Amino acid sequence: MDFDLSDEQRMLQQTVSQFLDNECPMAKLRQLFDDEIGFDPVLWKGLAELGVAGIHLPAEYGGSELEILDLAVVAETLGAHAAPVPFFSHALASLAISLAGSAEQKKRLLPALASGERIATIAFSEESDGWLPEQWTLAAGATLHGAKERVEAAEHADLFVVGLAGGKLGVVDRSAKGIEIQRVESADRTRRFGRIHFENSPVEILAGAGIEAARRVVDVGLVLLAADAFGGAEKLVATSVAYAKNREQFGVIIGSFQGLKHQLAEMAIEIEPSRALYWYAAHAQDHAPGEASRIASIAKSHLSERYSQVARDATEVHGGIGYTWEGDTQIWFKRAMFDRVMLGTPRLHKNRAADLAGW
Amino acid sequence: MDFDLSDEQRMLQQTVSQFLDNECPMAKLRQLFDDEIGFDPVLWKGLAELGVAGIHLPAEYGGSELEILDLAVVAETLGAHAAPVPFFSHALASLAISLAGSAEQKKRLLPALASGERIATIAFSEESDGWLPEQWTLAAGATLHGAKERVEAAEHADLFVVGLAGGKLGVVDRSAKGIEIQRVESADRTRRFGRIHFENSPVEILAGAGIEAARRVVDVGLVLLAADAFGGAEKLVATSVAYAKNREQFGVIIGSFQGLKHQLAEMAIEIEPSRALYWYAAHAQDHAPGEASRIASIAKSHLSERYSQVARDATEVHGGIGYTWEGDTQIWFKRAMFDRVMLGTPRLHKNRAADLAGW
Amino acid sequence: MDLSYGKEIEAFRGEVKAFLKASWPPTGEAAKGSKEEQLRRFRELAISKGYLGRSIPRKYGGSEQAPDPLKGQVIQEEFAAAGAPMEPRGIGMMMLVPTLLDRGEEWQKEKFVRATLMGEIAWCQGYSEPGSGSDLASLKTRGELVGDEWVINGQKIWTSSAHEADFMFCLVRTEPEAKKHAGISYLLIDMKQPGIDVRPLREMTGGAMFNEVFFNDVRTPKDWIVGNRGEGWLVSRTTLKHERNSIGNAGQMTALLDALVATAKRRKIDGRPAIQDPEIRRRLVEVEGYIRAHQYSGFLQMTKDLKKESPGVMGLMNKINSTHIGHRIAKLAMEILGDDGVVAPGERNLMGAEMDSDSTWTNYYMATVGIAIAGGTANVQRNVIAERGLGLPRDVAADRSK
Amino acid sequence: MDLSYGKEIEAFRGEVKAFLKASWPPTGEAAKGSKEEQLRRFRELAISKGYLGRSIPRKYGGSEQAPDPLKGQVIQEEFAAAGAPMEPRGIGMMMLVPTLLDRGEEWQKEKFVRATLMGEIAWCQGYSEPGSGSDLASLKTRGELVGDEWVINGQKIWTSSAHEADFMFCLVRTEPEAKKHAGISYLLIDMKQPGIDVRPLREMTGGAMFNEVFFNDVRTPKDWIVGNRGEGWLVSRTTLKHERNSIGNAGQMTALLDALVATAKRRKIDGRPAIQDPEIRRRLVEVEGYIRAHQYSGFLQMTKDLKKESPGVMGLMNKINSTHIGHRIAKLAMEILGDDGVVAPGERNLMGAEMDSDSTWTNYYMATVGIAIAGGTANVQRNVIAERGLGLPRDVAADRSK
Repeated sequence: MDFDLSDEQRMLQQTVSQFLDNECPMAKLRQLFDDEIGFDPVLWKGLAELGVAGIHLPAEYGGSELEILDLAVVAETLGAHAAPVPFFSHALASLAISLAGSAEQKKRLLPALASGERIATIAFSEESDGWLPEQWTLAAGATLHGAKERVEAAEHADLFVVGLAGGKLGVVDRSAKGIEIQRVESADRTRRFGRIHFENSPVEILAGAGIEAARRVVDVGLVLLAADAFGGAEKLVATSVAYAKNREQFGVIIGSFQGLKHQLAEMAIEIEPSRALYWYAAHAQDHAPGEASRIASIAKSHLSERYSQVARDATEVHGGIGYTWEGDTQIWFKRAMFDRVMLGTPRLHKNRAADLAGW
Repeated sequence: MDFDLSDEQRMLQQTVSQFLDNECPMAKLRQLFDDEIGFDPVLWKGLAELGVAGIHLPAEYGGSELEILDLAVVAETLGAHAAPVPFFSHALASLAISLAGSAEQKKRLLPALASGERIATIAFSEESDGWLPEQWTLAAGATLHGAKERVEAAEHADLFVVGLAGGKLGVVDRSAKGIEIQRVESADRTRRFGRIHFENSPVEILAGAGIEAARRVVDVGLVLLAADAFGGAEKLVATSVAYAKNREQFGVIIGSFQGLKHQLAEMAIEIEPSRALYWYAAHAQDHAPGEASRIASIAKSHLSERYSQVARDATEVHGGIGYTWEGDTQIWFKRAMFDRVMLGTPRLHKNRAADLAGW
Repeated sequence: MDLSYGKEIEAFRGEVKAFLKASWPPTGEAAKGSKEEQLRRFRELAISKGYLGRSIPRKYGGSEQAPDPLKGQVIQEEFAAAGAPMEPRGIGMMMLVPTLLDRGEEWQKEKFVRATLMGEIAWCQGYSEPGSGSDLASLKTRGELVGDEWVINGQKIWTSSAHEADFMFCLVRTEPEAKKHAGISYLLIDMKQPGIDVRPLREMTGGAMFNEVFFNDVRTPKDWIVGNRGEGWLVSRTTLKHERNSIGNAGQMTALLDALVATAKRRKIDGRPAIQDPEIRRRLVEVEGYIRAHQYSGFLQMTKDLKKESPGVMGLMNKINSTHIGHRIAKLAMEILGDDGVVAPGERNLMGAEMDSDSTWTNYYMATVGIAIAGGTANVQRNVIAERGLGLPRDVAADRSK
Repeated sequence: MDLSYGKEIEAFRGEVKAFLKASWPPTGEAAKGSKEEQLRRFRELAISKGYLGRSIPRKYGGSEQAPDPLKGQVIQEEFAAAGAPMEPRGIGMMMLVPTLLDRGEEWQKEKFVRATLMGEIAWCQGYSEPGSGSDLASLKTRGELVGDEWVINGQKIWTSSAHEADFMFCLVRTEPEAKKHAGISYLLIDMKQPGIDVRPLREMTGGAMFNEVFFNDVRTPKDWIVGNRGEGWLVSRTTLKHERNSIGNAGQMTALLDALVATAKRRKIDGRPAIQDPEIRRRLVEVEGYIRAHQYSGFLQMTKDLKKESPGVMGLMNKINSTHIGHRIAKLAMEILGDDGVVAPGERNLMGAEMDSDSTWTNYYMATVGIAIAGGTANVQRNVIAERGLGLPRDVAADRSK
């Protein structure tokens, strides 16, 4: 038994972490956070050069052909750094093409995605609660008419992988006609949202697989969100502990007040064990297909709820500064809001996990 | 505005409290708790002599004709003392007769109940979730066939007020034929349960009022349970604080550990404000009929949940001794279990309060 | 128990109503001149009737009424119903005036109290500093007596409305050799002078209710000090003599609950209005239980006030209790918002018209964390409840600061 | 990441399986004699194969195997599957034997280790006293050396199985002039002697797993001491050298969740099976999330063990984490029981056949409070996590005990 990361996975995390420390330090992160657009192509390109854009894609198209766990450990690291990059949506959109595309489509589309040269995103959600393939209603014809909500990186993506009625997947190019993108202000400014309207927009269907491909894309997405949540939550515990060790009040390091110590201990208890939960959920995507969907829903609902709460706790621990825009905590607080909603709220995924258990 | 108890109400509480201090000290309470039957007629008689059995009954039948708030403040005091007496069920059963009985029935039945000479109890619940008048199914004829569950003091009551289909109320005498009482072991040994089977048992219907009388009986019952819960919960906070002030560990009074202090403060915060909640709910029974049912459901669900949690917390504060049969905490812990279930769980009453709000 | 206000008070209510009907909004002669002049005339009239400035002596412009929480409550209710202005809101009336009345020099009272009451001057508070939090003893802003003036250097934070204030009441370290609390004085500072730099402090919601204030050789006259040198900490703790209003906060909570119910009717969950979802319904009732307890507990405290009895431990837990309730409301709101629980926070319009919009709720979801922090963290309050309320011993770590 | 046990271990599993198939239950020659004889023969055989007594040297009756958590896990799994007995359960194997091996005299090891391993003698633990709780430094039971014997007087509490034990390992104050920890010695006591009074200690559930033990001039030989005089506290903290089994506890939790699901299928809420109620379903998933995290965290810790790496802060939180999960399960069970949430608690048969009966759940509802208390309160654990796990400073109050 070896329930741990491999040396390669650790190195991957370390490489990404070091890159972000260097290329996206706090000042840079804040700048992008405050920026109107919030996207830095150079930062994305640098990350892509580390191979991050194609971890999970077949080697023949320039990917590393690694497992979902490899993708997830990168998501954890990006979560810890609150990295303002469209990694999540790009990974899912490219995964969708590699799962459901024809040989020709893969050959044509994947290389530029694996290298990160082009950015793809997913457009799944419609009205409320519309994240799951069974819920998609946008009609799949030669052209699309309708709208998709909560599309991450809508403004800087080159390609949209669109969820269609019957759990089908389609690809729409940014340059296609009839596309209108509306910016949607959301709390998390490290991952921006847009609304996409399609008006007679040509779409190519990914006909190589059925609804199970779309389900797998969603399941992998849930794992990546769980991993992001773990990375962010653990970071908040760490920064809260560090703050408590440094800050003095009443002439005493506040971290020596038992009341605060116990709160910090409880924060750690809520978060720490779930590292193994997201690992297992990621592992299951490749090695335990029978439970892959269910454990993905459990991991996402569990971790996004823990992250949301620990973000509130961490803000309180940081006192006044935690509540300011200038403070760092708020950036993770808002990422927790994104992770909670993206691909469906904890409620939706608890319902799904109960259904999948046959209860 | 005078949102406070009157001097008379305070005195009533004090009188009952002193009586219980004298006549039912801890040793006596424990003896009754451990006893097979758990009922002491002398203790009941003593309480009745203070007027407790007829507080709410008309003066012409020997009662004090006071308000529900007066009844409730006594319930609080009994809750604080964990008094092993059938006050609750007796109050409701006699209230039912005074609300729904004919003049003849009241004249015949109430005097002995107001004096406490005879004990009455309510038999409402049938299968699960059968506490509300709308839920009763036992057919109202000249005789009864069927069973009632969770009847407090079933073994030592002289009279049963039975909830019947359509929200009717009937009275069955203990001596009537076809009655079989089965003892049901329940956690709370200060208020024992029985199951009553009726086989052709003669019943007299209380025909003086419709379903609204039954509803009022239930509402008043909810208030009394809320009051009992407040009394018990506040007592547990007080004993926990007292324990923390006396007990030493690691050479320090444990009440000076900030971790424990904050837990005790939180326990107090959970409980203390709801004294006013149960007061208002009691007051509303006589003075705000429009909101009486709803606030009764809110008070009962709120306080029985707070009581249940504070009972767990208090047990932990008391350490090992809290978990023993010899420790006192467990007696209140189990009363909290009774208060939570009696007349319907918090879930039932939250549903009811939402319905009554027209949501 | 009697939840009516009683005959006497209801008669008083009648008087207030009649007064307001006649006087607000101003008509005829009273409606002449600018808005400010009308407002000033109205306030003077209301003071002359004993409705405003009740705790302030006549000689400083008040109406000097015997404290009466019920009358205070009735005045508040009726003025609110008529949309009539009361005393100016803000920290000046709430904190500076009671402090001056208790500890100020005669000339200070004369100069500042009436003008504050009439809304002619506005105040901001200079207590918190970066890194000082609940621990005022660690303040670093220095004041040095140079000739007839204090020369002040340093920085204050969490100063609300500093950009609109005319003056600041401020805690400044004037006795560098004295330890902690003992070296602090309570100074009054004119905000309209060079050397003062007010910068907005942006909150995580995007709003900016607060400021940072930088002092660079800021000057204030030697006698603009309240109390003696080094007594500032004591002076700042002067008990508020205001007629207490324990009910106000619960009223806000009730309004929030109403807004949440409205939101639950508007939003859908699982394809039907959220208000029809059994779990949401139960959670709404659960929150309502807490709010009702808080609200009636306010009735009880007002009654204790009326009887001049102590509210006991209950009186110490209002703030943390409403913080807890705020957290509960915020989390339930997120549940109801569902997929829109990540919309950008909107304007801080929690009591206004758009109270039930999605972005107001994400705002509230963040603001409730801020509320927990403002004015002393929850842990300090827990300690106060444990020690002063429950009589538990002081903890050793906290004792060190003595 | 590889969740299989690997070829070598699976081969080992094959061996164990084959051994068990051949040896349990005993047949032919091995099945002769009393149950006790059969058991003894089986254990001896299993020891000779290296399956039992793995951490115990051969000369004291063990099989002296290199520590291997995976093999340990496989042995446990296969013995459990075959219903075969392992080492005797209880505190003797768990605590006394590792302590003796580490700190005992040669004659002590010879006399006690083999007999304990073979189940010939049973032990109970004498640490807690009324009023001592987590604070062993405050122990009051006295031992006085009179001639060649210790004469012991005092009282122990929370002693499980004291009525069945042959011996007790016990912390006794032998150096009255020394302070706190320094005055305590670790003595072994024969329980079958006059002066020992064992009384059952009834729990709030009605069960009696524990005892109080009273000593009245109880005697034990001078050399039945482990370690030196006054070193008892240190000796009692000897690290357990057992092969760790982090997975076991999560397995129990999973079994509890299964039982709770079964209960939810059996019980009705609002007229339909509770398992169909959306809120109950979600709460079951929520609890499952915590259990899964705990379970996989156990995998990770076992892996760290195999690699001889530290599990870090995670290793310190298993106990409080499972306590929290227990509370969650207990409260959810009460919700599912509905109107029967007040039935008298039943037998403590949580892992047995009637695991999903109503009275077992009310039992569990109480037992989970007891679990929180047993072996150090949650607050002590929080301190350990904060200080040793997160590196926060010691709090001042706790420092006082130094």
